[in-house]
Amino acid sequence: GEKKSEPQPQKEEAKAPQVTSLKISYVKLPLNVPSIVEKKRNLFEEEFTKDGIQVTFPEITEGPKMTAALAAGSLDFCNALGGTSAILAAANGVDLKIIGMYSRAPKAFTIMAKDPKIKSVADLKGKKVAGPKGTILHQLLLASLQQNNLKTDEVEYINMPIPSAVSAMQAGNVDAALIAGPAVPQALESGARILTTGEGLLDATIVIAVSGDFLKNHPDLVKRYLQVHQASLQYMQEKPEEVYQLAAEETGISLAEVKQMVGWYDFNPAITDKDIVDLEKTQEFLLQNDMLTNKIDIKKLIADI
Amino acid sequence: MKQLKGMVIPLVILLFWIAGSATEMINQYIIPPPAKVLQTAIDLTASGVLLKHITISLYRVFAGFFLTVLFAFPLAVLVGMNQKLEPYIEPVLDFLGHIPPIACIPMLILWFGIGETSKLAVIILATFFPVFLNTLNGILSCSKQLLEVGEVFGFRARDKFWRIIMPAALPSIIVGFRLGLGYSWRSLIGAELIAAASGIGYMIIDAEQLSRPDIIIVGILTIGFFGYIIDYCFFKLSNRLLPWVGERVNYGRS
Amino acid sequence: MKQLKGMVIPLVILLFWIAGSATEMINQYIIPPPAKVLQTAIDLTASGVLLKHITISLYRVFAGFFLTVLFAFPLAVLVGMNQKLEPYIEPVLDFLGHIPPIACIPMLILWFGIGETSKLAVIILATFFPVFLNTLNGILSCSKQLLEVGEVFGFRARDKFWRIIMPAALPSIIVGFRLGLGYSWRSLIGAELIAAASGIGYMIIDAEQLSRPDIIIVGILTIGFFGYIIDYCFFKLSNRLLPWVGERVNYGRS
Amino acid sequence: MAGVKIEQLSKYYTIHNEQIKALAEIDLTIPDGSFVTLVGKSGCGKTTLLRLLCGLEQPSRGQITFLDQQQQVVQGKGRVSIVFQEPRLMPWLTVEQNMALPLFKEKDRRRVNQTVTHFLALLGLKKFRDAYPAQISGGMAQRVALGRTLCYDPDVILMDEPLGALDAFTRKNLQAELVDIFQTQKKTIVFVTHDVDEAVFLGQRVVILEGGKILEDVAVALSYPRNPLQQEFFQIREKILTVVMGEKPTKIGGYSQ
Amino acid sequence: MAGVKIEQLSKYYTIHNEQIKALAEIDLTIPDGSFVTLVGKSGCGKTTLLRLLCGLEQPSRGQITFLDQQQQVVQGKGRVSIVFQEPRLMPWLTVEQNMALPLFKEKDRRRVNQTVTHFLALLGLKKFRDAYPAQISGGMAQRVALGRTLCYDPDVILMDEPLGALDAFTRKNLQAELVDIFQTQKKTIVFVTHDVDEAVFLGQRVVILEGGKILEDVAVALSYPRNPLQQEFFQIREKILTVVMGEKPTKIGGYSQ
Ligand SMILES: Nc1ncnc2c1ncn2[C@@H]1O[C@H](COP(=O)(O)OP(=O)(O)OP(=O)(O)O)[C@@H](O)[C@H]1O
Ligand SMILES: Nc1ncnc2c1ncn2[C@@H]1O[C@H](COP(=O)(O)OP(=O)(O)OP(=O)(O)O)[C@@H](O)[C@H]1O
Ligand SMILES: [Mg+2]
Ligand SMILES: [Mg+2]
Repeated sequence: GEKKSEPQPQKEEAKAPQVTSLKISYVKLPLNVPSIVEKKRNLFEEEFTKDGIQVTFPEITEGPKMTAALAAGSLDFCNALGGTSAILAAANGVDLKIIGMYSRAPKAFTIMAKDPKIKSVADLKGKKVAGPKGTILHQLLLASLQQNNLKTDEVEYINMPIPSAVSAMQAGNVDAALIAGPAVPQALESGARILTTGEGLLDATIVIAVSGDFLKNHPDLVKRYLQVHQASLQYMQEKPEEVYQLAAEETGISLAEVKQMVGWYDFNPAITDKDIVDLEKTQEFLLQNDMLTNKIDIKKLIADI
Repeated sequence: MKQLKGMVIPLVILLFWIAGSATEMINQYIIPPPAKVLQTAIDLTASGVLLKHITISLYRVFAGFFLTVLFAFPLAVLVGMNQKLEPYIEPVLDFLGHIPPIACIPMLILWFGIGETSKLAVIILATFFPVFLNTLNGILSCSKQLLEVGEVFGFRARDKFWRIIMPAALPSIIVGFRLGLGYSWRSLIGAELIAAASGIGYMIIDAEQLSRPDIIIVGILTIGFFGYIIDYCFFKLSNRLLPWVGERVNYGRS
Repeated sequence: MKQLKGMVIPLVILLFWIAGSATEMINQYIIPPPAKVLQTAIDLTASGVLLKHITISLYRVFAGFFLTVLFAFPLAVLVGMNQKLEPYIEPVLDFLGHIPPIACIPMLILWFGIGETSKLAVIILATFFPVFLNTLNGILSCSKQLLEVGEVFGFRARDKFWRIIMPAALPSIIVGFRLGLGYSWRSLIGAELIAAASGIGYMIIDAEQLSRPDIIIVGILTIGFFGYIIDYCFFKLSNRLLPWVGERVNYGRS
Repeated sequence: MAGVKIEQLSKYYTIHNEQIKALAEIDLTIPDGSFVTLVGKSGCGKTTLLRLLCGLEQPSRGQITFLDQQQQVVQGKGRVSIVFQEPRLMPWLTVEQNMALPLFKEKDRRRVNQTVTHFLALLGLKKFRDAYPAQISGGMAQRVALGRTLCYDPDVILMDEPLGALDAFTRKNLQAELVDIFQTQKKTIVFVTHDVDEAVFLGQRVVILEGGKILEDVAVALSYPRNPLQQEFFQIREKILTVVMGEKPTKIGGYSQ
Repeated sequence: MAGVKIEQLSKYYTIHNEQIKALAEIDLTIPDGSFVTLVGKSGCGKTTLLRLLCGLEQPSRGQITFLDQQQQVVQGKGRVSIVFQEPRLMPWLTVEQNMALPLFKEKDRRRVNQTVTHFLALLGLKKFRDAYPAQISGGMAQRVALGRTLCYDPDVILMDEPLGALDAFTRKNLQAELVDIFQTQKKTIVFVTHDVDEAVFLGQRVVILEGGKILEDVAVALSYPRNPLQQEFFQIREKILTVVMGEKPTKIGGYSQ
């Protein structure tokens, strides 16, 4: 957006400092079509520049860094923050509020294996599984083990980022990998198979969060933000072909794959009771695995706009 | 001729790569065949993406390196010339010298925001020590005999520094600068982890998330190539400007 | 006395930290108050977690650094003593010197698996160049006058190396080793990104993922502290073993 | 211009826990505009004395005062400089640049050039003005070092065997030049040499050091230019040699020079 | 043991694009077990000749052959070593360690110790065996350098002004010692000096260099130990001085030494 030099008349809340810029995190992966639409079609700029507010889209993709930036005041909106990251940050004292759901995409999160002998999650007993710790993928592994009546320590879990996990699986160092996003089709192509997805196990909730301070001082801006988000969803519905094309260009994923993958995502921003239950399940998972020590009330985390 | 000799080892590696890919000895999904990497390189170049990334990274490397020199060099001179300061500053620097800049990213964001400043801070943290320590060593190693010459001709500290210490310390300083430049490039990945939307480090991180090893390899080769070129120019330039450095082994007899 | 002087700056920083936290000038979430960090440090120490992490990291740093020296030092000697090799090897090393080891992790996993080998490889990649370049510079800077002395007393290359070049190059080599040690510590985060379940780098990564800045700070302080201690011992040891290095400024008159 | 007054000057060094008295309670007055030569055995403290005089070392005891022509104490050490025993040339500068080094503050580069060229010619180094120190012979390097200090043109010139590495021919020439510089420019010169002939040929006084003490201070009351074949010259020379060589000079090496 | 045959030896250097003929077609035979002294003006090529002889430089033209007592060519350069014009001591070794440096291969450390102690005493350095080079005087450093080569005990000893920085007393002593070493151990010695007295006192032949050429090769047919007060000694000395100083020696500096 362009910078406006003339002072803007202050419309509301004389006590709060005037907002001159909005920093909204931009996460395009695994396949965050609404964000892509918002950024590429300048939806936020259209909404806010008329008030002299400059909008920027820092690409902070890792949850912990996003919450750190939010706490540092370098970020106003976490547009697509993993449920786990939101809970961990909030529990550790970051003043953040969930103002909406970004997506639920159980199918986008998978456990994959290359060894043909491993046919199901049950075959993972005594095997090595690699993937990022404390994330939805980790949660998926534990949930699926439980579903298959395996104990947590009956597989050897190895913590590593997704790209390394893929590499380790390709090299035969681990038997299965926890994979999400564009790495999934890539791995499929190389002969790996999906053992299970999150479907039926968890919802893989991604949320939209804002700093508590910001929400208190500028509830109107938050409201307008959500309206823009709605508008981008609207646009997605109206012109799917154009949107898929846009997403394919932005992510480098082929159009066909985009079309295939987009079906896995539910972008409805409304926070349902089921979402809250899922977030609570996530907190439970973190607590059980010693990643969280103090429990918080999920409901208090959610701001009703 | 010298350039040709330098190509021997890369060519051997390339041959292994081609052979390994053809015989499928090398995993195609982690190290794609040369043809594919070449194609990607051509595409990225043609579309101007690579140029955009390398331009912004070049700017960051140069700015970061320049700022590092701006901090590290005078500090090394200060400590080297006033050895009373050393016990105050050395332990602190020594302590800092072991800390991974990546671990400090949240703090850097707190202090410097998520703009260019934090990125430059990461580069500076990664680059500071070779420049500092090598400059300091160069200064401290300066022959006392030659310094006494300055002394008896009424040189002030400044004159001694520019006319005796600097020329004597140059080989060390240049090593520090070369190492520093190298670490500037290396720190790009860490720096461009902070909310970057462009830069060669960003390109690599992004490609990693997109599972595009071909792009990663193009990125690595680009960094290596530009790094080498800059280092080469730097080396030639310093030899040109300071002809005696290249021939330092000939000093011996003086 | 000297140790006390070294505490001045850290104490000032601590005071700022305490004051900043008390007045809430410092963001409590990213930099928790000293009391909380201290409590966390005590907890981690009492539970033995910190000890476990630091032990394994110390092992990795030492092993990685030792291997680096094992590769870099002889290579520098080889290139320094046979300058015919230089045009073959230098460009390759120069190229590699700019590449971020983190970008190569997927490849390292492919070649070396996910065990200790890959982790050591990351450390070696991060540590190699200061050791190599400073050793090489030290060797090349050796006074030709003194080398000729060896020549006329029938020294073979080996004798010249051990009896003339090494002692003369030591200040440079020590700078390289100190820098190398520093970068070994710094590379822990990258190294322990590869399938680690322990190590101080892992502890930091983990704490970051779990949003535990207090643990991150304890980790950073631990690295800085141990790094400083080791560096200090290394420095003292080298001064003890090689008494003339500490006093090199006195050589001048000879 | 300045004279030097040395009172009870001592300098101790420690080598391997043993104390070395490099200079022991020296008293010496060098009036402004006088030419003093210092002789003595290797290790007797000549270089140490010069280093103390130009402030490169601090006395362990005693003091050095610089006096002007009116015998007033000069603050600081005035313009004292030294030709070191070793050439100590900057390896990265050519012969010409090395000689111009002390004149770096002089704005008028043409004058610097003139001065340097003058001394290059005087020292027989014109052909080698662009050579680097590694490319010249030992004697040439010594001449460059001498020329460098002459270019600096200090009030008190200390010289530590400046002609030691030179052949008889070049040495004779430069001795004559030094006498000329001394006479025309009224410098204070302290000159260390091992050559007793040279000491007598140049100095108004020859100070003989031994073990850090002044053994004898011999006045040479001859006018310049001196003739070594002269009777008085020969007598002074013999006297000094007897002192320097100890009681029985003729026994050593079979001849007494 | 070895003699040296030098044929048509030339060495050219380039300084700033100008060619310098440091040595021009030198022919010289130094028989096994002979003592040759080299004199000549500063820059005439003395050091260059020694550097070529001990293999530190390659000839531009001509060749150097080492011959044994039966006039057979010795492969390689045999055991030739040099005392450099500068001390070139290792700053990190003590005086004693510097002297022992060439003997590092010798297993019998007691013998090394004996040799070193012998030469330390001979050179008057016993008190300074534990001093570092930075702690000793210029003349002492030169003696250490001389001692180092004597410890190495080569067949052919090249010496580049080894006594240049020494006082008359020490110098006389060491000249006598050198003659003794030469006579008892039958070494081949090439000795550069600026002191014509020294050249005549030591050498069986005095070779005078000028501008890279041999100007004259004067035989000194006197038996050791020589007496400078002797008529023949004085004549040879005068002859050499006349050659070195050019046509009119008396005009320079006012006296002819
Ligand atoms: N490495 C070199 N490069 C260029 N020129 C050199 C080099 N070494 C010597 N020369 C030149 O060769 C000539 C002879 O030098 P050499 O050192 O042999 O003189 P010398 O007789 O030993 O003189 P001195 O008595 O002053 O030591 C000189 O003109 C010198 O400049
Ligand atoms: N830095 C030092 N540390 C210890 N001892 C020193 C130091 N400098 C000089 N000495 C000692 O002081 C004494 C006098 O040394 P000095 O250099 O003054 O002798 P000198 O008269 O110049 O001898 P030469 O004629 O050999 O140059 C010597 O015994 C020397 O070992
Ligand atoms: Mg002296
Ligand atoms: Mg010479």
